[in-house]
Order: sequence, then structure tokens, then C-alpha cells
Amino acid sequence: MRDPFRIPSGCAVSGILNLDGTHVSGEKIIRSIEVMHERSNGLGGGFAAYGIYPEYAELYAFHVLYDDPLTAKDVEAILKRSCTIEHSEEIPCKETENIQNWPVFKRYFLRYRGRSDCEDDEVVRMVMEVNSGIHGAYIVSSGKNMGVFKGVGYPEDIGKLFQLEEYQGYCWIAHGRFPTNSAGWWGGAHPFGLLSWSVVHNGEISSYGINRRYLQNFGYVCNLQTDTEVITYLVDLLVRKHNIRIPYLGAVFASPFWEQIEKMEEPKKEFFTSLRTIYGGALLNGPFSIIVGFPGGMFGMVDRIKLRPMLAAWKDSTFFLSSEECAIREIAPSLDRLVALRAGEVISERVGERNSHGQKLTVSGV
Amino acid sequence: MARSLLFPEFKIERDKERCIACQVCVRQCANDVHEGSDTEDTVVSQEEKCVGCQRCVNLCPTNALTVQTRKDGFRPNGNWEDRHLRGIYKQAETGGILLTGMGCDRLYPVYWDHLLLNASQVTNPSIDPLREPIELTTYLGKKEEKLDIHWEGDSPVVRTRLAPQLGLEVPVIFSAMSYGSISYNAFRSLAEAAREAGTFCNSGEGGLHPDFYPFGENIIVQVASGRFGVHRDYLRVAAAVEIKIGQGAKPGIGGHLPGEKVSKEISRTRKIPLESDAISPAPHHDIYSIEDLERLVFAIKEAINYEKPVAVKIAAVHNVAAIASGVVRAGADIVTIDGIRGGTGAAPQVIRDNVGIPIELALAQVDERLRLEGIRHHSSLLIAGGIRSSADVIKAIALGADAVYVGTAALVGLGCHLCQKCYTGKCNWGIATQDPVLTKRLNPNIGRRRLVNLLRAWAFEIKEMLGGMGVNAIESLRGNREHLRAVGLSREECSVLGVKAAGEGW
Amino acid sequence: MKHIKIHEEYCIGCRLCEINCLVKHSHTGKIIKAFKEESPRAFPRIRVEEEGCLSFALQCRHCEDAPCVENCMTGAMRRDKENATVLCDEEKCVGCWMCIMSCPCGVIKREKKTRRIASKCDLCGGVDEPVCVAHCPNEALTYE
Amino acid sequence: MSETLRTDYLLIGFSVSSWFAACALREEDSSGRILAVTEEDRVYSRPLLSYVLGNRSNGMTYFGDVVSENPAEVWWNCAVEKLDGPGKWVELADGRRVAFGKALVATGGVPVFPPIPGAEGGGVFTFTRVDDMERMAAYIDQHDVEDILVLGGGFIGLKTCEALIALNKRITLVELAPRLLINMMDQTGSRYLEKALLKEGVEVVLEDTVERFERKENELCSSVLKSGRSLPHRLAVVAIGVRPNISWLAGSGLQVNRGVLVNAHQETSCPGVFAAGDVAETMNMITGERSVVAVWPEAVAQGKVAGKNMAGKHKTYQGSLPLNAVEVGETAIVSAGLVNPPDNGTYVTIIREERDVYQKLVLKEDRIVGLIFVGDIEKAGIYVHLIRHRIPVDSFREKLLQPDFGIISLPLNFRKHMVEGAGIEV
Repeated sequence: MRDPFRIPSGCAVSGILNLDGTHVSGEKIIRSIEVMHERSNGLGGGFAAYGIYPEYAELYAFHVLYDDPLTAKDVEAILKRSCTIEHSEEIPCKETENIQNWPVFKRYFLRYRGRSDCEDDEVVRMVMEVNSGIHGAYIVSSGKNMGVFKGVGYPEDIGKLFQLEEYQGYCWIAHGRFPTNSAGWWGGAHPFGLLSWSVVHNGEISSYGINRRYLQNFGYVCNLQTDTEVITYLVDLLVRKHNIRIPYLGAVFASPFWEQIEKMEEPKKEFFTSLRTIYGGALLNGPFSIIVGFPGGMFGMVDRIKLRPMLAAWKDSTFFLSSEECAIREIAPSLDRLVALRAGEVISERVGERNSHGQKLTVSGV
Repeated sequence: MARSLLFPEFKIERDKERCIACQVCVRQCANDVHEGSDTEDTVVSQEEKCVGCQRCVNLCPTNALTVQTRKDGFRPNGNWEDRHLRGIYKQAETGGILLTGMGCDRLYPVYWDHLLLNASQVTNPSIDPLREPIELTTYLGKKEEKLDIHWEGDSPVVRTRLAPQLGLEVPVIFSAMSYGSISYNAFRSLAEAAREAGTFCNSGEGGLHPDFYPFGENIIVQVASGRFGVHRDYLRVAAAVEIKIGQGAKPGIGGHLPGEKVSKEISRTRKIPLESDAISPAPHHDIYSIEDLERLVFAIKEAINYEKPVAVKIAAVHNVAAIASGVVRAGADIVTIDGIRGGTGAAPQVIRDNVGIPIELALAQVDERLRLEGIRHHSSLLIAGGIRSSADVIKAIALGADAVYVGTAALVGLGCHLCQKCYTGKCNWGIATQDPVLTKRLNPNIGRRRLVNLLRAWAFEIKEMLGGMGVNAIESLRGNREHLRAVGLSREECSVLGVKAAGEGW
Repeated sequence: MKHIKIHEEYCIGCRLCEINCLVKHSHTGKIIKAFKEESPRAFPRIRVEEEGCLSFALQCRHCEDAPCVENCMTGAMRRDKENATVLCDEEKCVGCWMCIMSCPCGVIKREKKTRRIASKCDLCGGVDEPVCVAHCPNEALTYE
Repeated sequence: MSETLRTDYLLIGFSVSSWFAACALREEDSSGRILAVTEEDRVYSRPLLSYVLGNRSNGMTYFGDVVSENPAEVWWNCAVEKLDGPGKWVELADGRRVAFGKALVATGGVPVFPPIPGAEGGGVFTFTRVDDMERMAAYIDQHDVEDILVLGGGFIGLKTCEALIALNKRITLVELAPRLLINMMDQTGSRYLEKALLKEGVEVVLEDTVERFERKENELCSSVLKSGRSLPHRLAVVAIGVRPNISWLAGSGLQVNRGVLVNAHQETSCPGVFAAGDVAETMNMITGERSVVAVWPEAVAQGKVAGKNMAGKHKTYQGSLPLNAVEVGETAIVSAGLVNPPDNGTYVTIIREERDVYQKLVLKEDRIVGLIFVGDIEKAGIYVHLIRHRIPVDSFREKLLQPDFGIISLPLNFRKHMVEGAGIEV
């Protein structure tokens, strides 16, 4: 059952993005995250995959977890209010050695019927309504041509449960969880998804309480008590609604110190001052390294004083982000380039947009 | 004249073995409690005049003096306490309102003392403020909801002009204490300390003496119901303007500076005739409703060309959250809320001790209400009323304040011993007085140093506590009630405070 | 050379400077004994002057062209070459009081030891901070 | 005529004013020869003699560093016989001549000794020089002297009494005038002084004088006063006055009156020849009249002025201000300036009189011109300062002589100026 506790976590994160758009199965990402087995403790694991539903690419793919399958009709009633369910099915799962019990997972492919300029907002509203209003059901992902697969267990077991080797995606991100407080709820595992954002996170956000209340101001209801949830909403708010580009998220989430801003030159100084003044409530304080997946790309970022590890690597047309180098070497033994992210640094890559190994977009590292 | 039934509040013990009859106590007591002898090496004391300010005790070079609360000797009575008898005796003699000074001293719950802070363990490293930066920098003022960014290629062009902000190096401001209620030297101490510590002091409703115009960048000037000393230059020289609607110590009533305190300098500062009573009406007579307030806010903004924030100060009363919401919507860039324990130079005791609510509850409710309404960023929240330590400061910030005002704490830093006799004008510590013999007792160089030390010490402590929570910027704690837990409070109180009970995890 | 600076605007007239000067120049150097047991009682080398709400403590200014030094017929009153302090050599002083007659501040007193000698501020004998400064609760005296 | 010696600066007499003149010269002229000639055999502080006699001083040199830092070359035991001012030379007792560039006459004073029968033959002393003191001390020892007569209640007489009181002698003080310290004290002040003397066992006889000394076996044994009274004593000190030592200046070309006349630069009528100290007759700063003010501070000041001017600098003497202090027993008595003003309506006196305290200020218009303090003398210096600097006192007149009078009573600017002199802020 849903658990209202917030769970401070350790964790492993890993991500693969094929910059040329090549689709690969989930097998690689499972291998990668499995290497970091010791960073997880079996209380949560999960994946996000992009490009997996090419046949429904125009539709919102909702992955819904039902602790109580009887609530399905309530959920569907909400969905139907503004969307048409083009297709729905149970997400296929296969019992594994370590996972014998799991809740019902369904996926819905939805066509939004309202005005296009507010469809994302409407989808967010729907997700909020279900997740905060219906006990026993939980929308784990709500983007297009992507999906989140997660649950209680080691990530490699979760991957096998959802048979991810059967899916083909151009971007995969994974999470292995080490919560210090056993929540034991499938919906609480990571990645966290909203619209097409998916976020995996290693760390503990000391600013959680205010980030959450800050989001309230903008209508985001955080009821999962997870850092990942607020990070996801903040990314959505800043990038989708406030027009802040991903490379500059670091200036908000892991803002430079005032002393450093003081030393900047105009107009950069004014920009950073404004960002910090206005978005103080979105500053993520405390240790974190995160990987965020979005349609066509992936970025990684670490906190302002680098309290959690993250590495970025490139090999041919593949871009990797991971907590540990071994997790990258496992699937790409030789690399073109490997860098450790610096405090506050954002490294972002997009399909078809070949940057010189992330250099160009490193803006907020100080 | 009928004999007074009042009895001395204090007992003065003079250790004859230690007293050297040096008469320091005699010279230091403005209430003429101690009396020396020309012919003998003895000093005697008249206890009935003693206010318990401890000045003589402090200055006695041989520690021969002790001033203690006197045991009255009345038959113990759980219902009729000393103070009731004393009040009745006094009123039966004088027929007047009982006056008092400083903040409410009744034993209402102090919620700060029921809130506990969090710290990191294992899962999140705490930060050592001696090794790594921890930021207390705070900006007060309206924050835009979003930054209007326009992209030219990869370069951002910001179209939003930040609203005027007050930048604080430490989230503590010296609250409104007028020159008049406090001495010139006390005000100078505050102004100089504010400048040195990178914060602000507030002129109160006493105008701004020309000597303090050079400190304008660190002064918030007040526009109160009496409009004393308000003029164009006064508004323009300041860092911000605060419209004072109410005061925590005396919500709903005005102020009164007796004519005898209106000295030449004060008359010049307040722009009122020499020795005339300075009476601040209970309401602003041009503000009988919220839309009137809006008009004044914008009149002032016009006057200062929208270059500085305008604050509105209200007392914490029962419906404070809704009132604060109205104030925010009336255009206040900063909302100041003053709780029941807020200080005063003079107030009717019955008002001070019985009207208003504790600031903790008001703060929690206002912050929550503004967030629920999605207007929290329109105004900064500045709270006042009984902040006693860095712990109170950090708890206030975690509850949702942007910064706090300290009045009493600053005065205590300057030497105040809370004798609550400010209204007599005979402050032996040279703070709440205009008597030139007494005002000299506060050397503003010492005052400045003590206040700067106090703020520095609090800043260190706040950084230690922040570091312990794994937070290296104060904005990450602001309104972050997850770092607070309540002990010894009822469910209702926890719920009003928006804080979980200690023991509850995340 | 350091001087004792007088800040009359902050003198509170408590006379703790006088009291502590007395103690410093007493036989025992202990305040209660100095006042209650020593006879004759020592006396302060500093004087607090008061008039209305104005007051200040005054002690030897250690003038550059000290008239007391010039007018001393014994050479007892002299300017210390090292720290420029004006000091009275008790061995030499005979108590002719020409220094008292010459001192424009009136801060030299007669003291009875084995004989009468002139007595004045000695800056507490070259300490870091003379006691009047150290004990001034309001920094109306500073040593700088 | 023997060889002529030359010096740039010649100091005739070597006591306090010569000493300060030498110091001032050396400050201005680091190489010129400074020669001092004195008929005495050492330099000492003359006013200190009474203290030495009374065993109240460890020595009689002032400035312990005189010997080591003496800027002058001194010829001891070397009296000057004759001065030729215009010719700029002197002749010494041994016949040598010394030519000088500039000279300072600082030969001090000599005691007045009237012809009194019986004074010859020992036991009767004057008391102005060190050899007087030494002879007197030896005489006291040799003759077990207990009873002493002091003739003259002036300053030296009183100082002698001070010393003899300290030696526990029985003293009779005889003064011709109706009061003591005729020049520096008034009637009331004198009464306080008499009272103090009485307390110390001194008998004061006023309006009387010694007619003759009597001797037994050639030893002084008593004196007979004009009143006919006979006083037994083994020793007498004649202290009826001192006059400038100018007899040797006959034919020198220097203008003399009671003393050597000098201008405000201490220069005599003969250019290049200066005079200072007890020998010089200067302008009294109070009365504006010429007078000899034989007190230490004036000797210091005059010596300095003379030295500076001899070295070619321009320094002006502000005029003399009589300052005197005596102490009898517990009672200190000081006076300054004009203390017995003429009763012509231009002077006003302010008096404070208590049991052991007598204070009197003499004012002319808005300035203080003189004072007498008996008993409480601590703040005398402040008033002396007001006199010396001619400070108008109208603005604080009512505070004068009040017990809490002090620097604080003075006008703000003056007060600040006074203590700021040494970089002090009030």
C-alpha cells in the first residue's frame, strides 16, 4: 500500500543514450545497473525507457500501478474525462527467482481531446488527481513513447520481471535503490516520471520540505515524499513552463554561491542573480546526483558541492551517465572520453545533436 | 496623603563586609534608590524605588549588592497572584491604566521551545561551516513568479526586471525602535551595527535624525499613523519603507510619546513642536480598509519611484493569515508580522499581555495561507516578537519566515535588563531614555561592537545548525518545515504550525 | 607613545576609575582592604569632574612640554626617556609643590609617605592598559 | 695682563638659569663653545638647600644627569671680577681675561645682612648657598644646638623654619612686619601660617626685630629684641632678604636698577650681554612693573629665553609671575601673582574660608591676577594657568573657588585646547 513516508536514499543510477537514435534492448542497462548491486539493497529498482512505443508515439502512455485493481474504473473515469483511451493492456510481467509477488501494472495509450496548448497541464492535473486522490492506484509514468518500469527488488530483478530485454529504446535510465527506511511500496521506487520526464536520483535533498512547498505554489502536489518526485516536478516547471534551458538548470538546482555570482561578469551575473533570487525555493540542497531522461535526450547533474558521484562517458555515438565508472565499462569497455561531473555541473546530450562530448553545454560548473 | 498599599518589588541586599561605600550605586541609580552619607562610610537603599534593572549590581566594584525579587509575604493564592494585588493597589491609588514596557511576560506557550531541529546522519553528510561556505544571504522583496527568459541562440536574455530587494548578510534585522523611544546613542548603535553586519535597522515611527541619513542604505523607515518625521527625503534616503499598521505589543492601539521626552532633537526629527505630546492614532485615519492600504502602498511606491521595497507591518491577531493575504494583494513587498511577545517602549499592560497571538502560530498560518493562494513569492515575510536566540531565528525561517526582526534581543545586547520600565524614561542603561545623564551610559562604539558580535555569533550558530542539516544556503531551509518537529504540543498546535510531531519520520 | 584619551561624551560619572586607581595605588592592591583596612586610605591619581550632565575623568596628560618637569627644582619630576611618560621620582621629590603650582590640569596631589611627596598618574607603571582605562565601563577612557 | 681666552658663549654663574641657558644654546648651536664660570664648586639646586638641611632630600643636585649631560664647560671656583659689556670680555679673579661672543649674567642674589651688634664671631648665619648650609649643619652638630632664632618671616625664613622643624629644633621666628611672608601673603593667610607654625612648636614674634646678639664665652647665647625681650638661642639665621648680586658689575656698562635691567629677550642694555635669574630685573606680568622675581620657575624660563636669544633665535619672555610655596607641618601654602592689591577699586577678591582652608583670588576686571591657597592647594595650578594665560573668567566666574571647580568649569574650547596639547581629546 502507498506509504506517505519520505525515504532518504543512497542508490545507483545509470543511463544510456544513443545519440544516433539507434534503439537497443533493455539488456545493456540491466547489466550496467547490476554491476552496482552493492549500491542497492533490494528495496527498489526501476527503469525508464524512451522510444519503446513507436506505434503509439503520438499518444500519452500511462503506466498505472494498481495496488487495488478495483480502483481501475475510477482511474479510467478520470482519464476518460479529457482523453480517449486508444489502447490499454496489462504490462506483461514474468515471475523471477527473487520476485514472486507484484501488483497489477496496466498501460493506457491516451489521446487528449482538449486544446493542444494546455494538454500537458491537463495531463499533469490528471496525474495529480489520480495520485493524490485515488488510494490503490498510482500513475508511474505519463509521457509519450516512453515508460517507467519499477518496483520493490534489486533493479536487475525488476528488469527481468518486466522483461525489458523485449523492449527497444534509444535511451534507458536505471535506478538501484538503497533506502535507509524500508518503504516497500512499488510506487515509491524510481525512476519517477511525469509527462515525458523521468528522473533517477542518488542522494538526499535537505531542501525537500521547501522544494515541495515551493511547487505547491504552482499547483504541483507532492504526495510521494520522495526527492525524485520534487526534482521531476521542478524540472517540468522550470524547463517546460519557465523556459529555462536544461544546461541552465544547474544555475537553479545547484546554484553557484553568491560570492561566485558576485565575481561574474554581466550579463551572466544578472542572469544568475535573477535565477537565484526568484528560484531560491527550487534550489536543491544536500547531496544528489541525478539523471533525467526526456524525449530525445538525457542529462546528468550533481549538487553544488559535489557530495555524490557521477560520471559521463562517450563511446562512438553512445552517451553514458553513471554513478560508477565500472557500470559504464561493463557495457562499453573502451571509451572515447570519460569525465567526472563537477559540483553544480550539468551535462546534457540530445539525439542528433553531437556536442563535443558535453563541453559546449557545461555552463554552470564553477 | 493616604498610605500606599504598594510594597517593594525588589529586595536589595548589601553585603556590609564587601561594601566600600564608594557610592557607584548611588551615582548610577536614576531612581535614587541608594543614598550615601557625607559623613560616614555607609550607603543605604530605599527598596520601594527599585525597578530591578541591576545597573548597580553590575557596576558595584566589590559585588556587594544583590537585587532580588522580593517575597511578598502574602498568603499564597493560586488565583490571586502578586501581580493582581499590585495592579489593584496601584489602580486603586491612581485610577489610571497600568503602563508597562518591553514584551508580554506572561507564561503563554513559547512555541520556539517546542520545536526541534533536524540534523544529518549517514545518509546525507553534514557540512562543516568552518571548511565550506554556508550562505545566509537573504533578499527581501517581491519575487517574480517566473523569470521571463528569451533565448537568442544559446544565450539567455532576461526580460524580467527584479523587483527591488533588501539584501541581508544575516537574516536578522533590528526592529522598529524610534529615536524617542530609545536614545540617540542606542539608535546610533543599531544603525552602525546594521551597516557593519550587512543588515538593517528600522527607524520606528520617530522619523530619522539628520545624523542618520548617511546610514540610509541600512535603514528601513517607518510610516506610522502619526506620520512623524515623514517627508520626501526621509522616504528616499531609506533602503525600504515600512507602513506600520500594528504592533505586537499593543495591537489595535496607537502610541504616545509624552511631551517631556520631546526634546529639541526629537522635535526636529519628528517635525513636531518642542515638548508636545507625540500621539500616534490607533488606526491610520486614511486607512479604514484594505483598499486604502493599497492606495498608501502605491503612493509611497510612487514617491520612491518603485526603487525600494515597501513593507507593511501588522500585529499577529486572530485572523492574521487572511489579513496578511490582503496585505500582500495590496502590494506589500514585505509583510511584517509582529507577535504578542513583541516589545514596546510603553503600552497598557492589559493590552500587552492579553491581545494578539504568538508569532510562531501566526507565521505558520500566514506562510501556509500565502502558499495555498500561490502568492507567497509576492512578498517576503519578516517576523518579529520575541526572537531570543539563533535557534529562534532558524526555527522561524524553517517555519517560513524570510528573516526576523529583533528588538528586545538587540536591546538586551546593548545592556537592557528587561526591567520593563521604559515608559518612565529613566532607563539606567541609557537605552530607553532621553535624559542626557543617562543616554551617555550607552557608548555607541561599544553598542555597535556588541550588536555586531551578537549577529556574528548568531550567524555562526545558524551556519552550524544549517551545516548539521546538510543545508548550505538559507533559502533551502526557508519554509522547510520537514526540518522541524514538535514536542509537547497538541495535534491542533502541530497542525496549525504545519509541523510533524517529534518521532515522526519523513 | 600611548595616551589616555578622554571621551567626555561617554563618561557616566561612576568614578570607577577613581576607585580602581586608588586600589592600584594602595598598599595591598585589594579593593576591600584598600578601602576598609588601610590607613591612611590611598587616594586616586585621577579626578572625575562633574558639572550638570557633563563629566569626565582627568589625570596627568603627560604633556610634551610639561611645566611640572621644567619647574621641578629637584629633578624628581621627569620625562621618562623611553615611553615619554611624566613620572615623579619619589626618592628625589621633597614636596616643594612647584609642580602643583605649575600643573594646568591640577592633577598632582600631595601624598604623605615618609615625607610629603608629589603624587600623580604613573600610567600604572607601564602596564598594557592603565586601570582607569581597563575599568571604565563605558570606554570613556581609552589608551591609544 | 695675562692671556685672553675666547669663548662663543660665556655663562657667568652656574645655577639654574645658566643651566637652562646652556641647554637652550646647545639645542640651537651644536658646536659653539659654551663656557660657564662660577665661584662655587658645584652645581646644585639652591631652593633644595633647606630640604637638605632638614634631611628631607637625598642630595642637592637637580637633574641627576647634570654632570653627565652638562652641555657647558664649567670652571669651578672661578669668580668673575669685572665685566666689560661693550668690550665683550670679563676678567677673572685670577687675572685671566675671557673674551666672549655672548654672555649671560646669572650671578643670582646675595643675602641682605644688616649690621647687628654681636653678629660677628660665629653662630649667626645667612642661608642662601651650599656652604652656608654646610657650615650651619656643622655648627648645629658641634654645639648641640637646640634653640634657634630665625630672623625674617619671609620666604627664606620660612624655608629655614621648615628645615629646622624637620630637625626637631626649638625655633623662634622674628619678623618686623605685622605678618609673615609679607610679599606673598595677606593678613588672613599669615594667620593660618602662624597657626601652623605654632602647631609645630615655632614661636612667632611679629613686629619686632633683633637689636643685638649676645655672647657668652664668645659663643652666641641669646639675642635681645627691640621690644626688650631676650631670647636664648645658640644659633641664629638672618633671613631678612636677598638682593641681586650686581655689585661686581660697576663699570660694566650694563644698566642696573635693583637688578640688571633686561628687555623681553633677557638682553641687557649692552647688546650681546644677557641676564637671567635672581640677578635680573624683569617685567612683572601682572603689574607691568619692573621687579626682581627670584623664584625657580622664572629662573628656568629666563634662562631658556636667554639661551635661545644668545643663539640668535627670537624668543620672548612673557614676564615674570611670582610663585611661592611653603609647607609647615600639614599646612601647604602657595601664592601667585598679586596677592595684596592696592585698595583703589580696580581689584576684586574672592575668598573661600573654611576650617583648614583659605583660598583667595585677586581679580582685575575679568582676569585673575593673584591667588593665595592655604590647605587645599591641589587645583592651584589651574588658577595659575588662568593667571599666566590671562584667561577671561567672566563666563565661569561664579564657579571660581567652588569645591568642584575644575577643568570642566572652563569654556569648552579652552578646556579642549588644554588637554589636547598632548594629543588628548576631551
